[in-house]
Parts: sequence; structure tokens; C-alpha cells
Amino acid sequence: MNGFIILIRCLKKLILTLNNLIHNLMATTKQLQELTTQVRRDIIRMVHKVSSGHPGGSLGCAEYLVTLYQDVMDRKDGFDMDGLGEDIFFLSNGHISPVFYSVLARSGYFPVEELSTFRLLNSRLQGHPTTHEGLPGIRMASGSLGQGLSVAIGAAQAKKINGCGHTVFALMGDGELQEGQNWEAIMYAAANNVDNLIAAVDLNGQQIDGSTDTVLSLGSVKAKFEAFGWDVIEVEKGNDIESIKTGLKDAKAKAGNKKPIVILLKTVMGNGIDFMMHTHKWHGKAPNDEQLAEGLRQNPETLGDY
Amino acid sequence: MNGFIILIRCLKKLILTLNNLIHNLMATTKQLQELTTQVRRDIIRMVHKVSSGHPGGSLGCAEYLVTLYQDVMDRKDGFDMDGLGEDIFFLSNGHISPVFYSVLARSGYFPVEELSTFRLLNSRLQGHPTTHEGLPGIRMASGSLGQGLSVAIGAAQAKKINGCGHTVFALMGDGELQEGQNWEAIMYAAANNVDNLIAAVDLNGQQIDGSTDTVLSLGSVKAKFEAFGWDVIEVEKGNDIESIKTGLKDAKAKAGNKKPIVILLKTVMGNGIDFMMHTHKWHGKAPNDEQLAEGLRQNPETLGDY
Amino acid sequence: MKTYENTGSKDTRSGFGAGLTELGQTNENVVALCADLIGSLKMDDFKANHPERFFQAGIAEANMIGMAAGLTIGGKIPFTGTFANFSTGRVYDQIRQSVAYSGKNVKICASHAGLTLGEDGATHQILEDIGLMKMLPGMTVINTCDYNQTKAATIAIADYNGPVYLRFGRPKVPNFTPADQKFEIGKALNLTEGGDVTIVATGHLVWEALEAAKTLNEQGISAEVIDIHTIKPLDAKAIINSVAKTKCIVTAEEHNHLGGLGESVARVLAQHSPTPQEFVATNDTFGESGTPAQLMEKYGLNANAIVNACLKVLKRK
Amino acid sequence: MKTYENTGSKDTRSGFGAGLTELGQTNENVVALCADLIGSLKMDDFKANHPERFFQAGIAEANMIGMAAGLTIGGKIPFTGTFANFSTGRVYDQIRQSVAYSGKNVKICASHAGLTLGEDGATHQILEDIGLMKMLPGMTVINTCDYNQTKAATIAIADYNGPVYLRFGRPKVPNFTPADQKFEIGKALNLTEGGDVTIVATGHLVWEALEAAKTLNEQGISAEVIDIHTIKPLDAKAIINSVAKTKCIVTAEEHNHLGGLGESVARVLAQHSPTPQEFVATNDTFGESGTPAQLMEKYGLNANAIVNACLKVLKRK
Ligand SMILES: Cc1ncc(C[n+]2csc(CCOP(=O)(O)OP(=O)(O)O)c2C)c(N)n1
Ligand SMILES: Cc1ncc(C[n+]2csc(CCOP(=O)(O)OP(=O)(O)O)c2C)c(N)n1
Ligand SMILES: [Mg+2]
Ligand SMILES: [Mg+2]
Repeated sequence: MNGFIILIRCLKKLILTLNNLIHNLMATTKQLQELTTQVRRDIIRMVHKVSSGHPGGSLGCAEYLVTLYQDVMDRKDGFDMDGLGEDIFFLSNGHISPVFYSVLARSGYFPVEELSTFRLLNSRLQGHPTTHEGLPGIRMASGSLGQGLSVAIGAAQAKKINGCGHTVFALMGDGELQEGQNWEAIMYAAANNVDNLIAAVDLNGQQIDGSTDTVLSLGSVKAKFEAFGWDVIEVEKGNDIESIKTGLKDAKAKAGNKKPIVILLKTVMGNGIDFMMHTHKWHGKAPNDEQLAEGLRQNPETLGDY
Repeated sequence: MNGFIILIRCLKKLILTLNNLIHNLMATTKQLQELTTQVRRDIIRMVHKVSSGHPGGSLGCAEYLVTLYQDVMDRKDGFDMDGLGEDIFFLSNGHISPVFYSVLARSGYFPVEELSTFRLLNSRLQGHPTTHEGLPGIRMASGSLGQGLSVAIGAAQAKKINGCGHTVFALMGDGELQEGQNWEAIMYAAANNVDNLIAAVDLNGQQIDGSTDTVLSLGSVKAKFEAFGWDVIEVEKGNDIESIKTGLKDAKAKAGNKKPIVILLKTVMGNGIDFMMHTHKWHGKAPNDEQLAEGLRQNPETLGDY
Repeated sequence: MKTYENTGSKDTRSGFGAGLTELGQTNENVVALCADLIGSLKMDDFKANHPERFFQAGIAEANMIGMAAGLTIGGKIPFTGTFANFSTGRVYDQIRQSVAYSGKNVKICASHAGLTLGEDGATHQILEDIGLMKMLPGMTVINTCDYNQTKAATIAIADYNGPVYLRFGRPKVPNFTPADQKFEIGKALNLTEGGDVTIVATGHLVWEALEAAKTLNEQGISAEVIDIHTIKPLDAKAIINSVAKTKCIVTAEEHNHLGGLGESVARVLAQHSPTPQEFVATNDTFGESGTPAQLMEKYGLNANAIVNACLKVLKRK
Repeated sequence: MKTYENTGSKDTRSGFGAGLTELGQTNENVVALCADLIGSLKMDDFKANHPERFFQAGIAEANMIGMAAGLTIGGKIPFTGTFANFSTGRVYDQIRQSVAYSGKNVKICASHAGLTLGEDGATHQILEDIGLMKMLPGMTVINTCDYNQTKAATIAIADYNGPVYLRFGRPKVPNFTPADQKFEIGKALNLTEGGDVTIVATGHLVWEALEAAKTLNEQGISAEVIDIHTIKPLDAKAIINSVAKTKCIVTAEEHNHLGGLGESVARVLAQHSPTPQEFVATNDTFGESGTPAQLMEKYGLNANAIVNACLKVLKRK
């Protein structure tokens, strides 16, 4: 029994090392695409199992998070809370935890099998991401919307004081931009030249009660960020890895120029599973058995299910 | 003794009626100017007496509130909370209560002598305006910044449901725009065509710790409101009654066109008392005896001190 | 011992929805606001029937509370709807100034309160909202126990003039109070008479208290179960009268033991008749993901926990 | 009876300022944030000495709390400063998620707490902040009584790893605790020994409790005054030990009687040794404008009120 546990531990370590290896090699678009397909499988399998959770936004952000973690962020091995000497990421729209967990696991932060504990009692994979259960990869709790950008700004300023030249990334939802705290943060970052921060907005045009236009129109998000003094980068194809790469490259090039940077990522909610696409209805609904099977059919296993 | 009280009551009634008369006649700019001078006296006498309160912003907004109450707003006699069938006003930056109280008293809402109770125990004239003590003219408490615009929007929507064609006015500070709740309200009003609302921002460029530029730069307030879908009217001379009249006329003309309207009122903090002007230092400081005397000297009695 | 029958489990939030639908027809001054959670709050019907009286605030709870306060100016009776966390902690200062201190007739209606919202986890599981709202002068705080009571309370608060916090939940729980009840704000309901121990329960824990009373009864212990749907104003008399008889008390709430019903009861008794008390409540901890039943079990918030608390407090008489 | 000397009245917020100034020199990880109230919070010195470690958040308290949480990531120890109302009620959900639940090492420092901020009136006079903060799991809640204690507490909390709420005030009050004290979080201080009645006081009311004890002493009543600067974690043992002797207790706080120190004490005693208790606190009401002394008198928060409460509770033994 004990030997078995040790074996499993060794295997987990091996997986971690392999995953780190993957991340350390410059990833090809094809590799990223394969990982994305696997991440999609992870997402729908996770939410299906517990019949709860948020597949829509998760699927829409899969390419972005995969590209960020596997191709763009300069990350250390292992995990510490301070994240000095590396790029760090904050997820403000915590409900898309499935994609976050999948990408973290597949980037080596914790064993991929742990994805099967999502939203179960005593799991480290809470409904919304948290530091409370000590899951590596998570630096703040989110779930109550609107708080992540402020935290990211604080972390970015800590990096400056610490003389750490790395970048802080943050992701928010578009509906989430209705929260006033974001605009406090947006105003602050511009007034204080927080230029080691690259925020992104998941501009999928959907929230819980319908499209953002029908719920509470955001108008031009670009015009708003520009009026607030930010550098805006638009990624029209937010589910296309090449476009994301270009957008993130642009963003990194603009960093350090006294202005905070935001990427407006036009994504499709539910991307990659045809019947989930383009509708708010899959914001927070889990697929049933048939829907899961169909979703998996549309996204064949690439790197191995957990 | 009893007769004396009755006499005072009658005199108070008379003053109320006279004040209403003043308000009902179309006020000339000269009259408004005279009232403003008297309001300035009221403001500094009030804060001087209790050595507390906020003269700076109050003085800067004197012309605007005088013009609003005496020349622009269509007000009923008396006061009821609902304000149906009349224009109503909300003060969001409640710390400028001195100017609000003075203008309300001099517009007939309560006896002018009551100004002498400002900030004293058991007074209806609390440090920040409140409905809690039943002071006529006040429809909501303010003091904690950032809440007034939301309330004004709610009241504007009630007017619409009630088929009341009148207008809701609101005033906020510029520093106050740093509060995120304002941007929630600003986004909401545009998305929902709240076009029976005329908000104004006291753009004095000052807040407590310094100029808005040094504390937390607002950038272009005009660009921000426009990006949020509002009609913006700029009043460059926010302490000039003719300019204010023109601005408010413009604003009224634009009402009903599906867009919320904001007047950006460029004022001078501490206006009308030379040593108080252009500095945040008088945001919340009361004048001492000599400063009071000098302030009064610069603003001779026009309508009679309380 | 008087017993109660579950006439079919339902979620209390649906009781709210049903009450609101009825109010839509009977009281034209009632307006409703929601912050991007219409389905979760069961406000769909009201919205469909009265679009002109429905306001979608988007994900902007502070603005929603302010607008609700403003809508009272003009005679409206606004009902705001969002999750309990975003109805209270998110907007405490807005409620404080624009609603409570301004004395506005706003009904803050909060679903998904407590642990039983389940899988979403701690960020959504507020266990402090009763305490938050009870500390506000002038606020009425209600936590209903089943579908029927929630519906009745929803209708009753529209007739009461003043700020109200109405707390209800997500999971299906036994529905056992009368469908035709009239809800009296501030009036505790004695569900069972008993002489050995008083159980004062609120919300989802009322049914658990009844279950506990059954178990205790089998052990020869007679428990007096009080449904204290209104935490503020608290029916102190009902509590004092009961403990005059039983000499010990257990409070039960889906809430932190700090700041909630339990402490209100402890205060009243410390001032009138100090009495041994045990607290069935969470033990100053955040919640977590899990099914409602798992969480109630793990955090000690079910009939079993109430039975144990009663046995403990009985020994302390 | 042991007596205490006022070595010169000072405001507790200046004790905070002095502590922060010292921390600026001794602990390079300490950073400070303020929401447009530098002068009121006495943060000028820190700002002047360490501009690179000072963050002016403007009038945006929610963002300030979030930034403070973020600054801990990278090893900083952020001290946020604004009025007590805007430090708690305004930002409850932000503190809850980004600080308390995330376990971040943020020190929320709040001035102008309670009625004694005076003329600004009720919108600024929070009487619920102790309750708000004590309900958050993992939060330490401290309310200091004078300048020296506030300074010592400010320095002590920098060495403690975890979220802290530090509450202090605006008016000048007697300074009577030792200048060279070491502040121990969670440790109640027995200021006087007494056998007749226990007075547990916090913040500005500690001095009033000492004055009350003198008056009682003249009447032949010996009061045990406990300075309970830490409301959470509460030193339950100190309280239980004292009432074991005195058999009755008065709690005194500049706070609503709902949700604050008084209820925490009532809970502890109801669970351990039910004891007659009287509450010196505001009576579920908003404050108003006035001088600090006028308000303490009108709302029953001074030595006189404590004496009366003691006389009352003594009769209830
Ligand atoms: C403060 C707060 N209010 C409300 C919610 C409930 N909620 C969770 S997700 C969501 C919609 C978010 O919309 P968006 O940011 O566009 O995310 P998407 O639906 O596109 O994934 C809402 C209202 C919340 N989690 N936090
Ligand atoms: C929510 C909140 N935060 C902080 C304060 C303290 N405060 C009162 S006035 C003020 C400055 C307001 O600036 P501005 O709106 O420009 O008004 P002005 O100084 O120009 O009168 C601040 C920070 C407050 N009253 N409310
Ligand atoms: Mg979206
Ligand atoms: Mg200003």
C-alpha cells in the first residue's frame, strides 16, 4: 500500500516535470491548439461531473489562458505566493475556474487528476478559485466580481518596489466591467503609470441574464478604456491562438511606457462546442450526459484525460 | 412670552412667503448675485460658529445652487418627500451642506434663523444633509461620497413611471468621481436612456489631500462621460451666473433626447473670499475670527444675515 | 408533541418569486430591481408581467441599492434581488446611508444565503448577513423557513413601511407552514410546546429543529421549538417566556455564531435572565464547496447538531 | 484601588501616526495606503519619509483594499488608512474576499470611529464596525484606548502575520497607559482589581470605566476594570475568571449594543457561566452632530453611564 502511494507520488512528480518541460520549450501553435482541445475536455468533464460550474466563459477563454501560461508568461518552477522573479496572473472573473484549473494543472502546478475533485467537499478546487485551500497557482480568491484588477495593480506595484521587472497579467469578464470597483482601479492605474500590468477583458458579449447589450450595455469598451488613459489592444479573434500571440506580443512591447495596457479579447462564449456557442445560456449550466458526449466528440482527446 | 412666540412664528411664516415670492418671480441676474453674496456670508458664518464644516466647496457651488433653486427649478410650494409635479435636486457631495442649507433656507424651505443651529446637538442641520431629522428640502442623506447619482437616477425613473414630466438634478464633486459607484450609475443611465436627469460635477480641481491632479488624476472628465454615452455641457465659468444660466438652459433643451446630461462646472474652490480661493486647504477648515471678518468684509450683507 | 408535515419540498427563493408575482398584480407601487440574477432570484415572472416596473441593474449592486432608494422618492416600493452576499456586504455603506439612515422603504431580498447555496463555495456563502443587517438602526431582518412562509413574508413586507432585509435560500427544503398564513413581522411562532429545552431557530434550521425535537421526544425530552423568522425586531418576550419555563436554550441559524441570532438572544437573556445557551451555527469559519446536505453535516447545522446541543445545554441547567 | 494618571490628552489617531512613522524606519516591508485623508489619519510623516512606499488611492476605498491585498503578494505589509466607516462598511465584501478569505497580511487602520468624531454626524459615525470586522473568519479586531496603546498596537500588528482591523478615534482623550508598553494581541489587561463588578471596556471607554470605578469605589463598590483592546480573538478566560469572582458584568464600547463587544461577551458567558450583564453602548440608533462630550453624554457612553449600569447590574446578582 505504502509503496503504491510512493509510486503515485513519483509518477505525479514525473508528470509535473514533464509539464514544466512542455512549458519551457517554446510552444508551437499546434501544440497550444492541442492543449486547448484537451482543456476543453477537462472543462466540460469537470462541470458535468458535479452538475454545476461555468463552462461558457471557461471555453471562451481557453485559448487565451493556454497561450498565456504556455507561451507568454515567464514562470518559475514550483509555486510561491510572492511570485518574485516571474510573471504572475490573476483571474478576476473567478467563475471561469474550470479553465483556470485545467490550465494550471496542465502547466504543472498540481496533479492533473486532482481536476476530478472540482467542487467536491474537501477539495482544493473550490467552485471559485481560492488561496484558502492552498492550491498552487492561485494567489487570491475571486468569485465576487470586480475585485481582481485592484489586486493585480497592488501586485504590480509590489513588483516595482521590489525591483522585479516581470509583468502582472489579469483577466476580467465584460459583464464584470459593470462593477464600479473596476473603474476605480482603471482610473488609478492610469493616474499612477502602472505599466507593468497587462489586463485583458473577455469580451464575449454575454453575461448571466442575456447579452451585455440587453442587460446593461457597455457601449464602446475601447472608448472607455482610452478615455481613462489606457493603451488598448484589440484582438478581434480572441479564440485564435495566432491572434492572441500577436496581441500579447504587442502588449508586452507596449509595457513600460507609463500607460497600463488592456487587451480586448473578442471571444465566443462556449467556444469549441457548437451547441454552447454564442449564448449566455451556457454561462453557468452543466451539460447532461448526452451533451457531454457530444462535446467530447467535437474535441477528441489530445494529451490524455485526467 | 406666548405672544412673543406667536409673533416669531408669524414673522417666520411671512419670511417663508416672501422667499417663495422671490423664487416665483423670474430672478434677475442681479438678484441672484445678491443672493449669492448673502449665501457666502451664511456659509462662512455657519462654519465659523462651530469651527467645523466645509466652506471651500460650498463657496464654489454658491452661484450654481442659487441659480438652480431661484431661476431654473420648477418647484412646488411647501415640501413633500415624493416631489411629484416639480423638479427635484440631490446633493451627492454632502459635505457642502452649508451652501445647500443656506440656499434651501433662503428659498423658503425652513426659517433662515435655523442656519444658526448648523452642526449643533439636536439640530436639523446635521454636518451632512439628512432626512433623518425631517429638514424640509432634503430627500436623502449624503456624506459618504459616491451615492447621490444612483439615488437621483432612481428618482428620475420614478418620475417616468409616475408620468411626471419634471426633471431631476444632481450635484457631485470632482474628487467624488473617483468612487466607482458613480461609474456604475453613469453606465446605467446611458444604457437606460435616463434623459430626465441633469447631473452636474463641481469641477474645482481640488479634494482633501490636494488638487485632483496630484491626488488621483481624473484625466479628461469630458472624454470619460462621452465615452460612457452622456451628453456633456461644459460651463467654463462655473461661478458666473450668466454662464450657469446658459448651461442649464442648454441642458434643459437637451433633456428628453434619450441621453443623460451632465454639466461640467468649472468652479473655483472658496470662490468669493480671496484668501480661500484656488486651494484645497479650505476644503474642510473653518475660518477664525479675523478670517471671518475679512470674508464678511469682502461680501457685504445684501438680504440680511440670519 | 405537535408534528408538522412536509407538503413537498421547495426552495424558499421560489416562495419569494411567487410572492413577488402576486404583489405585481395587487400593488402597483411595487417595483423590482435585479443585478444580473433574474433566474436565480425567480424574478422572471415579475419582469415578464411588468417590464415597466422592472429594472435590470447589471452587475452593479451599489448602484442598484441607490436606485432603489431613489425610487421610493415618488412612492415606489422597490424590491431588490441578488445573492445574499451581494445584497449586504457588497453594499453595506449604500444600505446604511441611502436606505437605513434615509429611512427609505426599500426591501432588500437576498437569495442563496448561507452554506446551502452549495457548490459555488465560500465567496458566495455569506454567513454574516444577519449580523450585518441587524446592526443597522431601523432595519427589519427576516429569515424565513420554507416556501409558504417566504411567500407570505414577501407579501407582508410590502405593506410595512420601512427598510427590510429578507433572507432566503437556494436548496429545496421541506414546506410545512400553512399556505394561507398571514405573516406577522416580529412575531415569533411557537411550533411545539415543551418544558425541558427551548430551541430558537431561523431559516432552514427551523425544520431541522422540528426533526431534532422529534428525536428528543423519543428520548423523553420535551423541546419547545420557536420559529424566529424575524431576527430584528426580536420577539424578546417569546424567548424570555419560554426560558422561564425551560431554563435553557439552543439557538440555531445558518450563520456565523458571531454577530447573528445567537448573540442577539444571548444579549437579551444576559439583560433579563441569564440562561445556559448553546449555539448551533458555523464556528467562525468560511464555508466551502459541497452539496447542501454535506455542508450542513460538516459544519454542524442539522437536526443532529441541534439534538447534541440540546443534550449539552440540558446538562448545564 | 489602583489609579491611573492622564499624562496629557492626545488623540489615538496620532498614536497610530507615530507608530506608522516608527515602522517606516524599522520595517522596510511596511507600505501605506490612504484614500484622500492623509492629514486626518496622521500619515503625513510616513508619506514624506517614504514616498516610494506610500500609495494615494484617492476616494476609492474598494480599490484601495484590493491594492493592499495585491501588495502582500510580493511580501509587503500594507497599512490602509481612512475613516472607520469607509474602512469597513464601504468595503466589506472586498475585505471579505481579497483580504480575510485570501488570508492576506493587510492592516486596516481606521480613524474617526464611533460617535466621538463629532460634528460630521451620523453618515460618518460608524457604530457597527467592530461587529462587521469580528464576523470575518481570521480577522483580528483591535480597539485601542489611548495614544500610547495605539502606537504600541500599530507597531505590534506589523509583526503579526494576518489580517487586522485596528480602530481608533479623533478626539483628544486621556493618555494613561505606559509609553514603553509592549502590546500583546488578544491579551486583556486587568487595570483594577475588584470583587463586586466586572467592567469590560474597549477604546475610548476604558478611561471612562476607570473614572466610573473611582466613583464606585467612593460608594464602597469595588470594580474590576478590564481593558479589552482586542475584541477578536476575545480573551474569554480573563472575562470568565473575573465574573467567577464578581458574578456580574458591564461591557462598555463606543458601538451599537447589537453585534459588538457586548454581544461577544454575552455569547461567551451564555456558553460558560450565564451572568447578569448590562450594556453601555448606543441603543440601536444613528448618531448625530455635536461635540464628542455632548454625544457621549446624550447617548450614554461615559463614566456616569457606566456607574449607572454597574449599580443596575449589582442589583441583579
Ligand atoms: C459581485 C458579484 N455580483 C454578482 C455575481 C453573480 N455572477 C457571477 S458570474 C456573473 C456574470 C458575469 O458576466 P461576465 O463577466 O461577462 O462573465 P461571463 O458570463 O461572460 O463568463 C454574475 C452576475 C458575482 N459573482 N459577483
Ligand atoms: C466614501 C467617502 N470617502 C471619503 C470621504 C471623506 N471626504 C469627504 S469630502 C472628500 C473630498 C471630496 O472631494 P470633492 O468631491 O472634489 O469635493 P471638494 O473637496 O471639491 O468639495 C473626502 C475624501 C467621504 N466623505 N466619503
Ligand atoms: Mg461576458
Ligand atoms: Mg473637488
